[in-house]
Amino acid sequence: MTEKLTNAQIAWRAAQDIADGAYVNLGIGFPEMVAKFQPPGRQAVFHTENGVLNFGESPPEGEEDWDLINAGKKAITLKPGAAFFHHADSFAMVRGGHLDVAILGAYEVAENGDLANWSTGPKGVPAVGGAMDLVHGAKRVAVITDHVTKDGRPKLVKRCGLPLTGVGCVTRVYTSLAVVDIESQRFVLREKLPKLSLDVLQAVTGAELLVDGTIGDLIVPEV
Amino acid sequence: MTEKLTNAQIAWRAAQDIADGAYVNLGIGFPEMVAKFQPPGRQAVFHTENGVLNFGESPPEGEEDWDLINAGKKAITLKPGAAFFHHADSFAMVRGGHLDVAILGAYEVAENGDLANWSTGPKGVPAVGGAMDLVHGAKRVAVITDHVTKDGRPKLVKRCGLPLTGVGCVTRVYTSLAVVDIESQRFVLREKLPKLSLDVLQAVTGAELLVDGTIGDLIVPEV
Amino acid sequence: MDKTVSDLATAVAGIEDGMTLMIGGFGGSGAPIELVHALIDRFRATGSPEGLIVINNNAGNGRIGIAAMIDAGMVAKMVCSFPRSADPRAFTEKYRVGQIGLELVPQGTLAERIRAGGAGIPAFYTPTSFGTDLAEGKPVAEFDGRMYVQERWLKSDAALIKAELADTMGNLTYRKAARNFSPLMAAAARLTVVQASKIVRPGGIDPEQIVTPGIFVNRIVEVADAQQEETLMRAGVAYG
Amino acid sequence: MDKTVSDLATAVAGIEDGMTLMIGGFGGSGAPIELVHALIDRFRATGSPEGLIVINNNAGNGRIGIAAMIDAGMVAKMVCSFPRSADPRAFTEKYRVGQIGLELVPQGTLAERIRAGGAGIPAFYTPTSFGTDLAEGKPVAEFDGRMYVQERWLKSDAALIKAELADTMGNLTYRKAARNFSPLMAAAARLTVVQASKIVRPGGIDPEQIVTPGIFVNRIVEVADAQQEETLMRAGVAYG
Repeated sequence: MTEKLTNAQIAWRAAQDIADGAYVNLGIGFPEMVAKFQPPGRQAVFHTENGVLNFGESPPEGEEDWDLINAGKKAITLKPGAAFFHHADSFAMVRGGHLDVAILGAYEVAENGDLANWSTGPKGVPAVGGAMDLVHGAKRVAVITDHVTKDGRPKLVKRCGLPLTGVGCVTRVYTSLAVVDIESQRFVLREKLPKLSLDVLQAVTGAELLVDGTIGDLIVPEV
Repeated sequence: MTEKLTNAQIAWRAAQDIADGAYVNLGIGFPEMVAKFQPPGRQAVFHTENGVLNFGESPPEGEEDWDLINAGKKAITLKPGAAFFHHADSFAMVRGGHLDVAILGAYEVAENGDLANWSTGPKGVPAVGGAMDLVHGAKRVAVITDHVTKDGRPKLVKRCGLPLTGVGCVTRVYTSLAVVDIESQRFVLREKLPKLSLDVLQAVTGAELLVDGTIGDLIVPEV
Repeated sequence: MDKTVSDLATAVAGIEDGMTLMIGGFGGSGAPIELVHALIDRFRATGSPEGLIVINNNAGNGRIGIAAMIDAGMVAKMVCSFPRSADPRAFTEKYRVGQIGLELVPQGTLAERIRAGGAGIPAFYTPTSFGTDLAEGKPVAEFDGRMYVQERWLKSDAALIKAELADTMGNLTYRKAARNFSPLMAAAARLTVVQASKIVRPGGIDPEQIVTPGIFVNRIVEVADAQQEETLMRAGVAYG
Repeated sequence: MDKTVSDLATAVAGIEDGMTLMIGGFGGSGAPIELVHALIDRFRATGSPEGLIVINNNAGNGRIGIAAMIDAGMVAKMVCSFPRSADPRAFTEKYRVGQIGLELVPQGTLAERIRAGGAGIPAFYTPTSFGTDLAEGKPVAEFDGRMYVQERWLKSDAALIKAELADTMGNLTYRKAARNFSPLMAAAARLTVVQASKIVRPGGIDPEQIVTPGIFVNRIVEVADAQQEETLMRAGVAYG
């Protein structure tokens, strides 16, 4: 099992499930990459916690306006129809169920939908940002992640061992090897890399992968 | 006891206690009259529940803009420095303690500071508006009222008999006969009409009037 | 993304019997008269929607707007702070004979409950109404030595609101005090329907000046010469 | 009514030892650098204010602004959602050795708690953090079959915020995403101090476009060429 999707390819796959006109929040870091891969003809409206709807790409270096940033503190630009608002209104959008999709990174996702993505334990300086709000607000909470940790341990697990971000909140996981739904507190395999056997995939997954109907081929272009 | 202040005179007296620059909400009806009597050199900022700060007098008849009204649905005008905001922000101002003074009418005020001014009982259609919010929000809640009802019964009472608007909320009452503070759940007489004896005043008051220091003369010009 | 619809009937489609409906406006200021009348038109033609629970600060005035809905028999219950007006006949007549329900809510609590509905806050505490008849049956709690009443969020199946400018993505501005409850209702309804005096392209409203971001809006219809409820009422107009 | 003051030292007068201080901004966007530095100047000259509890989304960046306050030893505790940044040395060094406290609050809960403080809502329920370590010790309740955590309001003795335009009565606008927490903090503080890029006469801002009404503002000082924290940080500037 050396073959796997790159982060850009995982982001590409997640982007295919975002409908035209969807309101979307992308977590800081890796998930931000999803915005690049919107299918032609579709235009999502991106939300950032710090009070902007419908922002666009980063400006060229040297043309940044540092009053115009995203939640990751990166400089952004506006698309026509953008709006500014304060933080309470911004999280009203989040908590009030107005976002269609939130896509987040993960340290661990459990088969019961629990997510751990904010703390690796008591060492270091804890920081949570908006993740705990996002997981309880968006209509659909998806995770993008490598299928295993850098040292090869499963990130899809029976129960999270790390501090939780949210309880029972994740409904779909896009990994470097597969697309997995969480239904009735179980992992349901939807797609896997075509050459990857179910047994090998199961071996690097920390909880049972159910099969419900056909398993699609996870085919992603070079991006 | 035939001599008493007119409503305009009661409003005039209440207006003398409003500081320059104070943020003030005047209840609909009679209390609105207070705005007319701001002392020269002082300018209060008037708040109306439906989302305007710093409004001014009514426009001439025929020049009304019915999108620009006060809580009593009367047409108003704006002063320089006016601001519009939505109802939740408007009551954040009220409930959050940002108003310096609210002046309301009353059916009854009790010596413990309880106010009844929204319902005369189970008959008819009940309507409360913003009164219940105002009595728990403004830094100072004052009442302006005739000293007695139309049929001569006291409006300043031991305990309210009518449904309450708020508990322990009133701190000063301006009546047609006197100015009365509420301190430690007792009426304390501050001013009375010069020709009115304390005994006569007490006889038309439903709870004991304490005297704490000198009683000022309630002298109001013809207005 | 284009949220505009071509006519009022399409704008109010999907509002059905028994739904809870928020209607913007404070008295005539911000009342979406044309949307309300479109709903009445459908009721007259089809007998539906009826049995509505209507949330508005007031309970109609004269024989137009919400009052005309009540007259037509479409409204089962009003949730409001002040069911009185210059001409409150429609509500008063039905209320006196028990043909319409009333949930009376202090105005600031009404605003905050709607705001909570839009913001995903299921309950909050307020000092308002503590110790009064309107707090009866509600949980109370003490914080920092003061007593408060627990209030629940208000949400609705649909909201009808009136805006000044809208862009096609649903970003809105309001006119003067016509703003009032509308930005709150837009966020608290599953289906938010807007009549705007003018619809512009995305970018046609300065992003700093947008009061209601488009995420809270589902449908927009342009009503260029919107009627003013107060003016109609004073002219003695009855709808239908 | 004129709330303007002539200089930064006057603007931050009255902020004393042990106070709770809200500081606007999200990272460098909206950070009131000049007001913060004026407070540091006073501390260097007089040894006060110290022991401050500072509420901000972050915990400083580089060696300027809040980071410089921490470096100077003025801050006893941070209340924030994300005490990390491009250069978080100031906070991290003191936190590791127990010289600074931290109350970590999810970002939306932080915003809502500040909003509640300004709006007179002593407590509210949110789904955020339910079942996590950050809900430990907090009351929980079920509404409509879902579990929520009770959160308390946040208020402060003072707030320092940055606005774009101010009129002399304190009505404010903000610049782009620099708005963030500032309108909430303005309402939640007893003393709200604003640095504005430009001060205009009353009426100089369209009443429709005012974001923070003047009722929430106590003092305004004009800082025409305000510095941007991010730019200073990238230039490696250290304050003092």
